[in-house]
Amino acid sequence: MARSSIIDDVFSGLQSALAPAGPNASGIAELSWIMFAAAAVIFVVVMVFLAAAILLPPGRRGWLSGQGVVIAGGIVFPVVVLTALLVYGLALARTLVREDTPDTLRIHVIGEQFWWRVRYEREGEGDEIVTANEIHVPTGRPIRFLLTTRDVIHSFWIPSLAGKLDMIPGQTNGLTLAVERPGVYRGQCAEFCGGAHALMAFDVVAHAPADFAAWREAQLRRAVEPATPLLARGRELFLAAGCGACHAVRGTPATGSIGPDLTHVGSRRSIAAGSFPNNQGTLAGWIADSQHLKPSNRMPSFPVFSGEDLRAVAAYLESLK
Amino acid sequence: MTATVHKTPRAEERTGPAGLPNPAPRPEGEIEALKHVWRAPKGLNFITVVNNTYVGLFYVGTAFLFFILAGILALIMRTQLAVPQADIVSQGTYNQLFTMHGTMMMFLFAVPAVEAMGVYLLPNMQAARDLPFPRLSAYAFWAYFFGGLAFFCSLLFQVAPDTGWFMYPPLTGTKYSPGINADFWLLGIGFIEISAIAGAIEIIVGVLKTRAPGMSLDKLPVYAWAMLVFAALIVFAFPAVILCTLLLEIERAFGWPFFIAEKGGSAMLWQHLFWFFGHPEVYIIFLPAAGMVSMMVPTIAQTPLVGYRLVVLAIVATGFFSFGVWVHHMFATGIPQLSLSFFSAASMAVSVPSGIQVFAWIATIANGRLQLTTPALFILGFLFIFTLGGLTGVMVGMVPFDWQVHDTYFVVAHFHYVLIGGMVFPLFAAFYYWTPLASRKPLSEKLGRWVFGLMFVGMNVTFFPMHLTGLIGMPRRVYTYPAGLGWDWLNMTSTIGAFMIAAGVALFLFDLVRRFRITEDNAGNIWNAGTLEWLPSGDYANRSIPRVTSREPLWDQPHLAADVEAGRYYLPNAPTGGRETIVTSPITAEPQYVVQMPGPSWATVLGAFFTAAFFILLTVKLVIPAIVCAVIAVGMVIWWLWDTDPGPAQATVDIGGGIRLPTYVTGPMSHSWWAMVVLLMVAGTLYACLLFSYLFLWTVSPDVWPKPDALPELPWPLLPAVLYAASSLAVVLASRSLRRVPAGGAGAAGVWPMRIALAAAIPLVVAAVATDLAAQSGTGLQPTESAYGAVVYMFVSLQGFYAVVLVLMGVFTLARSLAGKLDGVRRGTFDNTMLLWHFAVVQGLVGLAVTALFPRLVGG
Amino acid sequence: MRGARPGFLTKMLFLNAGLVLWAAHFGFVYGLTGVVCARGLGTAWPAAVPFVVAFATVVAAGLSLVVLFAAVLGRGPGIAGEPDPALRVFWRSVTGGVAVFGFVAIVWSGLPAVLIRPCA
Amino acid sequence: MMGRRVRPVLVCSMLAGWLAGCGESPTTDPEWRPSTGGAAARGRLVVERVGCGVCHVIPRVAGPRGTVGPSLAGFGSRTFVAGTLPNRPDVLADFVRDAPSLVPRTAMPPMPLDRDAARDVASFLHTLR
Repeated sequence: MARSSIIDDVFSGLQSALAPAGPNASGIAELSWIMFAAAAVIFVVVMVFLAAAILLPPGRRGWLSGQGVVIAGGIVFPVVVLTALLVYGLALARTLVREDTPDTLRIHVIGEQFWWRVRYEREGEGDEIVTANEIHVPTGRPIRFLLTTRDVIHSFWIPSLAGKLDMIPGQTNGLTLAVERPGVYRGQCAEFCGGAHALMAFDVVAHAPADFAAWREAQLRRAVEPATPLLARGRELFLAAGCGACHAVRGTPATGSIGPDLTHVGSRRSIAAGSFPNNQGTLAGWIADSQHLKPSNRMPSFPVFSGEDLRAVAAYLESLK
Repeated sequence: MTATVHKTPRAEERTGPAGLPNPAPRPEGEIEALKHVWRAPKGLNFITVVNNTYVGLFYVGTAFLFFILAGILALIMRTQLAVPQADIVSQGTYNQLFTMHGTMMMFLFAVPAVEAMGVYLLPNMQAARDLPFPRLSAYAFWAYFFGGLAFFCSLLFQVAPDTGWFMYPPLTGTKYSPGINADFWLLGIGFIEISAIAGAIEIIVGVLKTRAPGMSLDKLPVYAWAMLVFAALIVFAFPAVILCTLLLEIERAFGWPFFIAEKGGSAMLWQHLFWFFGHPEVYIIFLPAAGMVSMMVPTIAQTPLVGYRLVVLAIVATGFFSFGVWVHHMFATGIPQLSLSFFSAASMAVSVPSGIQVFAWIATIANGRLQLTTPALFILGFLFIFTLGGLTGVMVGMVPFDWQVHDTYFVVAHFHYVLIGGMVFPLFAAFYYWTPLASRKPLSEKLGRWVFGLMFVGMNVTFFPMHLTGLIGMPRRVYTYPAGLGWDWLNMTSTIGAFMIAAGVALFLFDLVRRFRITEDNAGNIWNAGTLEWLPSGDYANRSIPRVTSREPLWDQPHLAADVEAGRYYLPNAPTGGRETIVTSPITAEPQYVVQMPGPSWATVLGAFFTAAFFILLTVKLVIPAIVCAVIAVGMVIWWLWDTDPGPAQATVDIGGGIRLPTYVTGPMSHSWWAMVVLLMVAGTLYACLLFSYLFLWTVSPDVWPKPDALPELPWPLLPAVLYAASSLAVVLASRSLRRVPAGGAGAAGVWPMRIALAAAIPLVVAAVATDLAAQSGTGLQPTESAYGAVVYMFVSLQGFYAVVLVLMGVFTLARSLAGKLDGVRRGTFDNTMLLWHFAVVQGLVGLAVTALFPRLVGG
Repeated sequence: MRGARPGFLTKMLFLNAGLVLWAAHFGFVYGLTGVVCARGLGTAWPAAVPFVVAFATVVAAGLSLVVLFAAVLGRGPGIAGEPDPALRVFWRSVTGGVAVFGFVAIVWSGLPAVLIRPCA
Repeated sequence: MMGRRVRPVLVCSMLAGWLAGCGESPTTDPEWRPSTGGAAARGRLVVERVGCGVCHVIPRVAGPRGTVGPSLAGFGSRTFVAGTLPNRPDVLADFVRDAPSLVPRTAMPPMPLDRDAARDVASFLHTLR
């Protein structure tokens, strides 16, 4: 509950490029710090020159007043520094683009207005996994994201893990990264994609390899059966209201593919692409009034349910762990 | 009439009136005649004024108005972002606010403001009486004025564009933006771009052709160099954005899929074209400001600029390199590494010239003695802010770093440092510095310190924290953000800073209202500057046009002001009885002829009004009224042009010093020929961009390119080619026979061969386009079916547009012949028509060759 | 404007020659890699890209040095035969400076070819 | 499932609340005293964390401003909760944890709050005047 300090915000922020948790982000953070330090030194030197030009007595600033200083400071120095920086930057860039290896985990992320569809390629005998707005990954293993879009341009960005890469119609962009330690890393759409662009976030949850296997196992299962009459009624209402036209709940007649797959929606940390916490209350509010909460998103508000029915649907969804 | 502050020279320093071109005292009544010719219209007619000093001030004022309006939008946004999850404005409104803020600051403030300063300052700095095309600058201003206001008003009706100032498709296509918001941007801004190009042509010809005699390029004020390169950048950069706005508007209106991936189009095509304009745009804004700084620094240090040649070199180099960095905005789009690296290298290169300039200013300050006036403060603030912005600019040029900070508040911070530091601070310095030229009283030095202090501190408080906001994850263009990510206090700080800037600007406005009064008895050279704009002047500019022998003539020729004012230099009168100035050679500035210039006319104001009305009515889909306005606008332009090819008033006139100059020339020496050539460079660049689009779309979607057997059969493309060639030949014949028409001999029978040949050329060029169209549609190709169809029909449509213009110009030229205003000497109108004609024909032939041969080459 | 003396266009082109060379080099290497990578022209082509880029870099950088030496030696349009000494010095130094800039920028553009794999 | 488990407890506490309400003042039990101190401040953070704003407009709370349920502006001055229950801290604390158990036809679902958090929320809501 204690207020986080400025230092915490920067170095352990959920969405901070300066709190790297993988080799891509670390490499860039290192480059950043080197450039910040160099820039600070250069800036101070230029300002000192300027101050000297104004403040030194006329007899003692002659060395600053000729063409020589313009050539030295304006041409020679920058050319030397920038050549070094360019070589360093190119060498770094080279290490950040990697080929697939046999143990690379391939995950397709499809940007949609205004959420993320996530699809894991099948591995071994397992099926592919479809989920939304939350990407679970193992630590210590290369992960290749294959980025596409279903509508407009989005940009996939998890600052603690890597730089951003756009999702552009008609092309597939590949981003390979790795995560060093378990944790939750927040990502967000970085290219303006229309009305609710500000509300298009997601979480990356990194697990130790064993935990990831367990998560994967759980995700492969079909949706749980309702355990109480309330939940059963919720499922009935969910199907009757036509939610299945857009959403899939594997193991039920709901097989829509326009909106997020809800088979395990209750297990996710948030709803509406990282916009709200996930619980029965927020689910109910979202169903009843999604257009007010996230204007111009593609899901219509459903103000049709009675209070009890709304609760039942929300409870059913929350039970889909 | 002005109190120039320079010491009275000792007698031996003076060359003496005997060495000057004209004797004094001047004849009785000469000054009155000069005043009469150049007077500004009175009453309501005042708005038809074309003198650069008035149009320039209107222009600066309007640009400043848009600065304030766009600034208010920024304040609303900063208020919304002060705390997480605020709801001061809705999501939809916020999206309109940031789009309008960016668009207005770029297109309605920054570019017009620097262009406006150019219109105001350049003729004075070069001691010309006006820019060479006064009506064109008036038209450009009024078009911008009406168009800009109408564009801003879209915000009041909640139909303002809401997709960001760079308008990326497919978000801006009809599928995802069905309303008219995007159309407002495309038509409104497309139109203002045309106004900017008009201004650029004016400035290029003005700098190269209307300088004081003796002001060879090595003595050209740095500001004029900067404006020359600025205008060249507009010529080569703006066509790209005109083309992409045109393509997108055509896609939206008629469904031609240039940017739709499913049909072979590409969203990346937009990004290439937009940023090919968009990055030079930054330097289009910065170079004129840097040029102004290079004028002000020597004055405030009271010593010539150190490293003049290096600074010119830096300006030229910036101009070139700025075209090699456009992909710098597309580092995160998945373009292969090696390609990105070329742009990374160019981004390094473009930063070097800025370093040269910064050190040249520091050296100048060290060489002289800085007076800490308000302009000086703003320049020091500029050096501080711009240096920081330049350093972060090098950072974002590094590809991996840019992957993190692209589209975050870090780049928001970076470009505000560059633009506010690099342009707004120099502009405020310029306001303080040059106000004594226009106003009876200078602005308050006392308040100026407060204005500077508030703006400087506010600027840093607002934007410095944003570097960090971006690094810890905040993307730009979000109307809200969650608490708990560490962004809260940073945003609150930025908001506080924004209101400090606003307070500074408000204080400046207060001072402006209190002290700024336009009069002819202006405050004069209160800073003891060395350049020609500080010569005493009236509506006619300088009493006589000096011969220049150095870069700071007022310092090196102490009697210059007095001698100019006494009429001892060139052209102290109005020998043709109309407005005129001396046209000089482009490198050495030797006098070539005296150009007669048009005066005020309602045609410019009304033409601009109806042009703007046409675009706005088209946006709101009132097609019939739009067409009516277009016809009226064309009529106004014809009215305006009718008296701008006056022919020789008299064979030669004496400008003094034994120099007799012709009053009318045509061909490569004439200013109008130069303007036409520059216009053709604009048109050629536009065409090059279209060719690029064709090739780019092919690399993206070769599958929509036809097999050779689906193309028009080979004889088909030859027919339009022959017709094009024939029309050009007819124009050549017309030109030859026109040469044989004696001056004033328009009534003779000898004029008919010319008329017949020109009249024949018109149907030939129309037939060429028609047969080209028939050939393409004969294969069943539809423009809506694929990106290939769209781009091929775009080639044809562009030729159709040129055909319409050529018909208008051809008929106009014939009409002038019939009215007796065209002969072997007075043939400027014909020459311009001819230049455009040959250009359009060559372009048509290139288009035919590409569309007929390229698919056969690659589709075997 | 016309006649025996070089015209405005020639003089201006020579003044800017270093950067015109840079622009030509830049357009060539970017266009080449762009087309080769976008069209995936086999594996042989990308392997050839670094060589072609390096070759173009050497040629363009060499030409910019030629311009630089011409300027230093007082040769070339706008310099040789210019009667006004001040203008001559100006033209010479700007031509030379532009050539130096062109040289540096051309070399910088060539650097990636040896450090970065094409089409990755 | 959750409702079933907690219901007996709720009924008891509700009874206690009612009884207390019959007395002179609800302040006899110091545990239920409305607070403007730490509890209310914690409560505000809880409200933000669980997302009450998805359905309610709540002054001083960052987050969405939902219109599914009633605005909670001035809630501390209201007489009833959900139009039926007395607006007392103890009742309110139970209500925000499991509204259906108190008002069966309500649209407000049970919220994931433990007892302490619920009390904090109630304290916070009572500061809205």
